[in-house]
Amino acid sequence: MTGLYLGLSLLLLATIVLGLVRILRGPTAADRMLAAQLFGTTTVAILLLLGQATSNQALWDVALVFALLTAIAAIAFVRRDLEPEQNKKEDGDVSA
Amino acid sequence: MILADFLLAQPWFVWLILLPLGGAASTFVLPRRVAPIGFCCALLILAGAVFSVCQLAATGSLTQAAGHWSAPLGIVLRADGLAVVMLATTAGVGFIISCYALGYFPARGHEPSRARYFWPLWLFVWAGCNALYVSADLFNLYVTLEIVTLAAVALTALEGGAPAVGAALRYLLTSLVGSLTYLAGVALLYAGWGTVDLSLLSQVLTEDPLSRTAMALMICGLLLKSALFPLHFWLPPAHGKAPAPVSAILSALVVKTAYVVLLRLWFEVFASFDRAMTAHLLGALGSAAIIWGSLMALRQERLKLLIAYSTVAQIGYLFLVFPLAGAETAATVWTAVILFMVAHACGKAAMFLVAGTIQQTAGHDRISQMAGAGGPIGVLAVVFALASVTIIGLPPSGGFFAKWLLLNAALATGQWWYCPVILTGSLLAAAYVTRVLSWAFLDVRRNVCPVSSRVMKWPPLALCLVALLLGLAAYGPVRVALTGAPVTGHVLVEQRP
Amino acid sequence: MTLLFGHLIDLLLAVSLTVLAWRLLATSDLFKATVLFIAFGLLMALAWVRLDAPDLALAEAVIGAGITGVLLLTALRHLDSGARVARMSGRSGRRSLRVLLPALGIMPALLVLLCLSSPHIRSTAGLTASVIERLDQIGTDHPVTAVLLDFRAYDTLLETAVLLLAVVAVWSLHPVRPIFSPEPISPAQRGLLRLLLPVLIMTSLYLFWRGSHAPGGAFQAGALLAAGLLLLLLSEQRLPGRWSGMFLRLLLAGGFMIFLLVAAGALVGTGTLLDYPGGGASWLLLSIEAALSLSIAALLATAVIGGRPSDRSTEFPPRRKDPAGEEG
Amino acid sequence: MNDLSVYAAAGILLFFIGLYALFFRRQLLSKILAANVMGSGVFLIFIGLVKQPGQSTDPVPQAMVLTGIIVTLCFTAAAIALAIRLKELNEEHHSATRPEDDFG
Amino acid sequence: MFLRDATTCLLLLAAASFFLAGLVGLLRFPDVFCRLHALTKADNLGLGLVCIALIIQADSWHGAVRLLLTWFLVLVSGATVAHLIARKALQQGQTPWRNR
Repeated sequence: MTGLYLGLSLLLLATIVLGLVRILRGPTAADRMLAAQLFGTTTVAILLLLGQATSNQALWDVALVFALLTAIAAIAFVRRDLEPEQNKKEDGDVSA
Repeated sequence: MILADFLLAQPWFVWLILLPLGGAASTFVLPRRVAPIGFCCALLILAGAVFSVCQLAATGSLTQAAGHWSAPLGIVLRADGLAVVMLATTAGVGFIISCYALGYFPARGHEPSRARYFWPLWLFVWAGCNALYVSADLFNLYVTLEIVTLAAVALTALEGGAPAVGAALRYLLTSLVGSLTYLAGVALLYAGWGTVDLSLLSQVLTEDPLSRTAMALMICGLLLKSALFPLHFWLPPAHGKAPAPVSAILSALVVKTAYVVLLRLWFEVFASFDRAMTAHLLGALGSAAIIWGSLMALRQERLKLLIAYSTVAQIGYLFLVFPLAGAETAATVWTAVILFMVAHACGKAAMFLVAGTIQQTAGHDRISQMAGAGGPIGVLAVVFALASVTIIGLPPSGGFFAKWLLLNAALATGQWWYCPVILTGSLLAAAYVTRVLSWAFLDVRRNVCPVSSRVMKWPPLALCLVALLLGLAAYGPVRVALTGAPVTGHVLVEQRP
Repeated sequence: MTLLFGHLIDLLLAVSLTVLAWRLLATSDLFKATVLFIAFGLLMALAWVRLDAPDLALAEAVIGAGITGVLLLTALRHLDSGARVARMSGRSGRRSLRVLLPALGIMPALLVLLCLSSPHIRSTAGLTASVIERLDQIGTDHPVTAVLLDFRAYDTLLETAVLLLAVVAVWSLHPVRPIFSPEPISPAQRGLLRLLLPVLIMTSLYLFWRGSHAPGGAFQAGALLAAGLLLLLLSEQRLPGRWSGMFLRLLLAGGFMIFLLVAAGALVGTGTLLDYPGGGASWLLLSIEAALSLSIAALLATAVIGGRPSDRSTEFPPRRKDPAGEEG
Repeated sequence: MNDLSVYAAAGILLFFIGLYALFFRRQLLSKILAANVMGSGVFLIFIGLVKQPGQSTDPVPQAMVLTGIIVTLCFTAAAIALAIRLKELNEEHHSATRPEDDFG
Repeated sequence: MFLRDATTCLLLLAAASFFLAGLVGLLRFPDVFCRLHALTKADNLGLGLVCIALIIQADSWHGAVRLLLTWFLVLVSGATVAHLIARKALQQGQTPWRNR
């Protein structure tokens, strides 16, 4: 069973890594925020599975805390004010 | 009698940490009483420092394991000679700066918030410095360094203008890099040897690539924090733009905190390592700092920037210690560097305080337009000139004595090439100081507005007198400094052929 | 099989952390960087879990995903319009630093090799055994809590000082501005708040209570409470004017002051710093922890708001009056 | 060499990525994020090197890293407050002197 | 015993497929309103299946309650956040995608 839990965690982790593409690509801020939100859910699932695999109950507490806090970043996102998307100019990469 | 016994039995070096912390918290809670609370705190700390010196002279070395948990599990506090000298210096200089700040940040002025936040932040700096001097635990040293940095950054930004805030931000980010690099070294040491206690580490540490990497990381981080050339780029703006008492705090006390940690690492933790190359590198950088800092000071248009660059130069002298500490000269350079830190703290604080008074009287600190700014005051000119004596290193100042010892050590170890560097540094220092004195104090046109409050005139005088007379009364400080020092041997006052 | 999956998870986590850090620092779109940083926090929490450090995972979950997220998203409003002003004023030195580039490339590789090959790494036992051995002398049986509140309590005292100092530093900079948009709040958000908040407070109490014998404790509980305060703040709840003065300052400094008083009391009584009477009576530890939790919650939330309450007792933080208007 | 060393290796890389970005990025928020990434790197090195497979992690470095996380958070909050203040001051300055020249 | 493990296996595999579906939705759907479905439907269902699978394995009632509470919180947060993000996107002038 432990193998199955870990395997599924690995799979979920892989979906997070692939989902990063959405944050990188965007195109809108809402898309990025949404992807981050999705990662929160997936992370909760991974934590639950890892907790079961290692029979470490403390990880379920971590999952509970994540579940409580997944909303907070998104709420901060919608509550901040922002100029409309169109005005947000892409500054040239200034690292050069 | 019972009270006196009770007072003498107290571990004062621990109280010196708790007192300013308590003061900082109370000044934050009671913003309308900041000045009285802060000043009482400064007085108490001064008294505590005096007690600590007495206790050290009586007992040798003071240690305490916090919570009775000894190393490696717990944190050990240890007040040796270096720590106590620094505690006393910080207490003295800090007390004078506190007096000055009473006049500089008037509590009932039109901008009360600056006074309101100066005191808690300053007391936090003070607590952080004191905690740092007595800490014998690498991770605890990291936390104290962070307290000092964060409070010093906020103090720098207290001036309020965009240049000051920008300088503060750069200071913060640079220091953060420095402390994280230091922490990476601590992590490697803990992973390898399972302890972060200084004296335990010095016993178990073996020289191998891992410990050498840790040493390199920690030294790099601390160099960044103590602004050795070429990592000094953050210092002049921060020290030059801050309010005058803050500049004094930064230049006289804060810069030396990272250096004290470096001394502890070099002479205690990594003492058994073969570090000739590193020592020569540090010596070369120190020499470059002396020359470069002095030349830059010579070119500055603003008085406070000039003094800030002078600090860059003076930091260079501190790093000459590493190549000069040979087997028989270790005690000499140890004494020299401690005397130098004390003298520089007093002299530089006095200079910045005078610069602050001039800036308030004249309304600016442009050197070329400062003609007569010191004129009607007299005492300002005297203070600045006396403070310069120790910065240049003329007898009988503490600066002179320290440089003399350094020269002796250079000759004794056969590294004569450091002698011209030290002498050139002194000449350049004389040049930039004379430039200020000639503009500001000799060309007297008595047309500037009269001086501000009395507390901004007289306290700096005490500081520069201490710096000046340190060379004459060096025996006491030297004896205290050598108590429990990790070096052995004689102090070479005279160079034998 | 199990071992292989474990290895793969570790590898994937380590690689994606590195790539994520690289991408988030390479982009010039600050919003994107912020969201990537929140994702970075999630992965860090997973890494702590894999490293068997659930206390750190809890802290990272609350701080990385919750508090830092709000802090950065709130700050973005003031920082992301135009790179010019948000640029460091200095220009000197950066060009010359380019010569260090090769060094920056080689050093990590060297360091990795070194750490993996050093015979000292993991050959020392560390301090686990000596912590466990002494657990029955003190009033807690969770090793991390024991280290934080007893063996290295002095570090924790100074750390609390740093927290208070951060708020003093933030307050010294400027008076508070209105921080959120004035547009009306969705009723759904209010509903969510009504649902989440009680659970959040219960969870925080639960973490606090667990701290004495399992991962959790004052810091995590306080940080979770701070997240709750931020949720309230995001729903236009404010501290009334009469409480934003002395009361708020006492709340902020209270935990630190009580801790300091205990330290000073021990110094007077036993002559040793933080030497708890009776070898660390559990009620004493518990009351320090409780005060610390409350203070930490207030300190973290205040640091995120960023700015001191005004002297004329008004609400903290203030409302924005005019929806389209100026800030400040 | 064992399975958990990858975290230490990742920590070292994060440290240097952060260091690099801190020196060469110009936007303030990027610098602040870079410092945070550096911090995470150091903490990963700390625990990654100490953790021995099959045993519970040493609580002492865990407590130290917890302290480090909180200290870094404090620095982040202060740095962001400073950055916002700096931008405000620059805007005031520019709107006072050259209102037309507000585009970088 | 075998039945319990088999059920858990099946549920977990089902959960995996839902998470994968969510990922595909996140990556392939044309605009933010469509992608919100990935968040609210697929992933929350996947998490629910994981929770049920673990509840079957749980040996104490409070573990089960904690799992259910976690799922419930994620469900509620997900729904609310999806609504808030959609509202924000509409306010910012994005128009939902239509298949013409």
